[in-house]
Amino acid sequence: MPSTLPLFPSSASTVAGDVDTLFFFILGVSAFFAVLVSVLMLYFTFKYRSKKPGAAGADIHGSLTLELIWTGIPFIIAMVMFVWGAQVFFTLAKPPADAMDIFVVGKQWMWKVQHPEGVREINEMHVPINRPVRLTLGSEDVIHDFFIPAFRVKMDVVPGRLTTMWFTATKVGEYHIFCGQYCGTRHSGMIGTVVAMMPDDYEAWLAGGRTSGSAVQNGERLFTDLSCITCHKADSSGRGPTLAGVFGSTVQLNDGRKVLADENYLRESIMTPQAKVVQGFQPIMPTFQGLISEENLLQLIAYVKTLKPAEGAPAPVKK
Amino acid sequence: MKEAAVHQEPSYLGAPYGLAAWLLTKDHKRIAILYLISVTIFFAIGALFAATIRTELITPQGDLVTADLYNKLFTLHGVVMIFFFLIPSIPATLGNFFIPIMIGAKDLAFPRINLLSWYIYVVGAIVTLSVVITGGVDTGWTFYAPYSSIASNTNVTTAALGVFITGFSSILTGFNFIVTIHRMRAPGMTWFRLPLFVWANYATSLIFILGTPVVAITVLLIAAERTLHLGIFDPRIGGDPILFQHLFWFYSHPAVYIMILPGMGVISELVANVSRKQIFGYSFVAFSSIAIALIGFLVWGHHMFVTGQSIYAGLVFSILTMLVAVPSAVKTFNWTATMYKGSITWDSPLFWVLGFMGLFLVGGLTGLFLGSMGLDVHLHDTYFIVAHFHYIMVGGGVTAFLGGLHFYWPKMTGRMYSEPLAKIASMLVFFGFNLTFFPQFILGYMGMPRRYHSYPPEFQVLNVMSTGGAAVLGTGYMLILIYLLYSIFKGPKAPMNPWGATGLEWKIQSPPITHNFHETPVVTEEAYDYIHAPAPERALTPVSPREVTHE
Amino acid sequence: MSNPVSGAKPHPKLQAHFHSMEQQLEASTLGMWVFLVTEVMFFGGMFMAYLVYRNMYPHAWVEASHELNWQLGGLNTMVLIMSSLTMALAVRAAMLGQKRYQIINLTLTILLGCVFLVVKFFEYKAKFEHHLVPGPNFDPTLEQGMQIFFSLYFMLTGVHAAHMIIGIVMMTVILTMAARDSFNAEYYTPVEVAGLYWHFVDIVWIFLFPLLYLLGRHGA
Amino acid sequence: MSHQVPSIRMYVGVFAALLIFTATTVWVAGLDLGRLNTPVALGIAITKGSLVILFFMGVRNNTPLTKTVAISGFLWLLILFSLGMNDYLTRGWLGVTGR
Repeated sequence: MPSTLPLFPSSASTVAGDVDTLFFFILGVSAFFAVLVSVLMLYFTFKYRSKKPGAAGADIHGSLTLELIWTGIPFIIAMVMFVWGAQVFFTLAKPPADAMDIFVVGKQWMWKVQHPEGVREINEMHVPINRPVRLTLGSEDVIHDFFIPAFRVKMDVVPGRLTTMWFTATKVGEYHIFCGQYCGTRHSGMIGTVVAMMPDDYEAWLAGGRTSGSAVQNGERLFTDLSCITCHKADSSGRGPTLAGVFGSTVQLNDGRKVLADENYLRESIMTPQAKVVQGFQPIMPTFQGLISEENLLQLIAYVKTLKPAEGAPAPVKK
Repeated sequence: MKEAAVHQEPSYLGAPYGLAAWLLTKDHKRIAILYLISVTIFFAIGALFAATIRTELITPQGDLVTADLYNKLFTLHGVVMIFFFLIPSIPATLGNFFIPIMIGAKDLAFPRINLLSWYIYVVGAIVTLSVVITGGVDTGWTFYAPYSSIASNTNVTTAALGVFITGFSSILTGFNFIVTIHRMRAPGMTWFRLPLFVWANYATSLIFILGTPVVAITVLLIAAERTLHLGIFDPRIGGDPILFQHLFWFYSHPAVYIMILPGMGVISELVANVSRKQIFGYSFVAFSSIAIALIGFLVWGHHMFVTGQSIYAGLVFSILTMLVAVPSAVKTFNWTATMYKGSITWDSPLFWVLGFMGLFLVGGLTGLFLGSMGLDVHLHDTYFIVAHFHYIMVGGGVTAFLGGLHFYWPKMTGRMYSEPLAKIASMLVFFGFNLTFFPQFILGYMGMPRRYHSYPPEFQVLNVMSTGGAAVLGTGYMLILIYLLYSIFKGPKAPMNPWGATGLEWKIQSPPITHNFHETPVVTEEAYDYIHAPAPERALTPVSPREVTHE
Repeated sequence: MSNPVSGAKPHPKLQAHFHSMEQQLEASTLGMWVFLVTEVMFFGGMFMAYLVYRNMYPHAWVEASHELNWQLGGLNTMVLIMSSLTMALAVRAAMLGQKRYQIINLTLTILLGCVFLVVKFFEYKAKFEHHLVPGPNFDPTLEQGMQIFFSLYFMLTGVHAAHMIIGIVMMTVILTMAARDSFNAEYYTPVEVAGLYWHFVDIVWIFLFPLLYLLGRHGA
Repeated sequence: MSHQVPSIRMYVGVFAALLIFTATTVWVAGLDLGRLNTPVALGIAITKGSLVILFFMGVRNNTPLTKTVAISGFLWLLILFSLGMNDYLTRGWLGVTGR
């Protein structure tokens, strides 16, 4: 048995402190009320212990004032907890604009990590400290959950869509990665390690890793290999809409809806192309469901995100 | 003693004798006993699974059972404990037995349907547990798609159908209670003279009928996906697995209140009795039950803060979750205030009340941690959750169930159990429980995920503590089983009103006659009128030959 | 709640735990209504899925709806409405103690229910032949959203049809009881309660028809 | 329950109204009303359902309790729909993938 008995997780990200402060606030409030009620009850138990069997207690039926007080105070406290919790949640949910990207794919029962530069890891993730990292998460099979306790971050990895999470590591060290969502037989084996490094060490580590091209290069190759390029041309002459500048734009669909082209829109357009068809085009694109792995999908998306409209060319969305 | 027996009329336990007479009975009291026996059996089975799980977790490596078996164990532990023990525990036993008596009725409105609900429950349980023989099921009790629909190669369909069938048993119990409480109250038994136990069960029944059908159709959809190859949650054809979670939690969150609301009802009865005092703020306690049941339907999304649900939906669910904490707080304060200037009787019911309060407080307050979105991100799917819901359902629900069982045991069986043993058992349960589950809060904040067969070594000490606590807890439960069983055969005969309690159930003989009352009682007093309550009659004193109905 | 009238002889159908026939009837109808609430929620889960996916795949929904035969769906709507009428008339006849009318109307209700199922059978058969039934025979080239539509279509109409079958069995029992003079003007609770169930099943179809069959009618 | 027995004429009248509404909904579905198609179809279906509930099922003359029960089922359905759709319709509002 280990001789140490750790009682608190290490805090190794910028948000860990925020989460811990919220935790101690709620803990304090809870402890106060738990002690208050317990002490009162025990005190009453001793103080008002029945002197003779069958004697009745005082004839008290209630008090509206008290009821209002102890409805009102918990309500106010609960609302404070809600607002504070929501605030922390928004911080956790919204990555800074300058965050670096890492792609993570969950698969029964391993984590595949892909750095934009092309380095790949399994069940390990090297990150630099003091730099925001944004993870884009996809699943090959069932729902997983990417959980780094030391960073106080967690996000489900849902098949059929992409999710994101972010953190900024603050301390060099190795931390657990857990799969939080039950995913089958070796769920408890779907663990890994985050290695937080000094930025220089990270660069050195990246440079020393074996790669087969960056994510964008791989995506570009796939774009050709899968013949995406035959329909999605750089100009508007293809049978499909041009993808230059599509990422982040608002797309007009042929049924009148407008959608924001985020990663999930791109993913959906590859896997269930008929769901959202761009205005002016026919629903002729076949699905790539089952033909392309989640990792390749992320590379493809990484590539499409780099496509920018040529100088002077009209924005592709306003056909 | 002998003299007393002369005044006793044949009770519901007596004629007609025989297995057939019990299995075909329409008497709500006998059906309650049938339920009591069955939920005890399922509790034992569920506890056996739990014991294996806890033993496995003594060491960080998974060495006692394989990962596959471990997953099947915690799945069956959850399914059995939730669907076959916790949900029917109080409503179908104490509720079934006492709701008609408390409101002055001779039976539930639909006695045959009541019996049918027990049979459906047994069939559902047998179907579900048949998977133990045919290879188990490993989805967790939540049956999350797409793991359950396309990935798991275990017996999900059978288990899902078992849960589907059992759902109808809950629905039938719930609708029987609602109709009974609306239509069968004795003259003078107005809504605000009802014992709070009846209010709590009414609220529970609302959840039964409004929620259960949704989970029934949801698990049916899973079964259909597996057998008929439909695709409703299948991400490969564009289905959304999160929709499953919406439908599942629409029932399963309110279901948590099914497990605690009747317990709150029991505690209201017990607090008034041990304090020998009118309950403080009767109508607030009554309406908080209804409020919990209704608001409980609006908060299901707090199980999904990190599942990819929209952040705005998360906000709405979070604020509503915080709201539902308020009625629980109101109840707690009212119970505390009830004891103020009471005349506290130090009998075993007091011990259960205090045990319940201690555990429920911790369980309820830790809910605030989880309802607060920013904190839930870290705590979601860790042992913090496991500890939290065990504090509510086992610490709160089971303690209240045991408290209620001890309180009503003399009425149900006509026998008294050993008071000192009951007090010892209640303390064993309290301390064993805390030792089992409190370390899990720490484990959870440290980040240990739930449903882990093996875990990093730094979590070991706390896990060993937890397993040790489970042994104490198990001993406590065993002790209760032993002395209660012993009391049936050798216990002293119970008087009519051993606790000196108010309410119609204490004005009829112990155990009651088949039709409860000779004549329909007319109620003229409010509930918990302890000013005019009789003094407790101690066991072994002859049953007083007072009138059996109270007119 | 009134006290039992002492001295009066209780009705033979009055169960021991009720005070009066009125209380018994009220309890039964309330019970059925509460049960119907659970039925609403039971179908509600599937309607929720319908809502989500229709919003997600509007185009596929219209396309898939084209594949359904709205004429047959419309016919079945009328059949069910008519069966609701005969059901209501059967209850009315029961209230008045008119055994003959009651039997005629119940028989018609059962027959119309069977007609509905027969029509449904032919619809299902056609879907099977067009490879629109999920399973090994399913057309794999079908657009993904349409696959979900047909999954839901069969689930919704299948569960509805199961309710129809239960209803027909129930009506057959009621018919037998009616033929054996089990009911009279004081006691017709089972007819009333079974009638509520039957009307509910009709209402479900009233919603299913436009939601499933009529989406693709315009702009086809 | 009221002991008044409704007239056959009332039943036949409701039946006729239901048939007319069925024909209307089929006819309207053939027109392109843009966004209004679904609301109109649902409106007709709700009207038809209400007719059946009020007249065939006799809620019109029933106790307030029965009316409450009948309404509550649909109210709860509304809770399921609205809080559920609250997720689906607000996905992506934050502009962060998967939130």
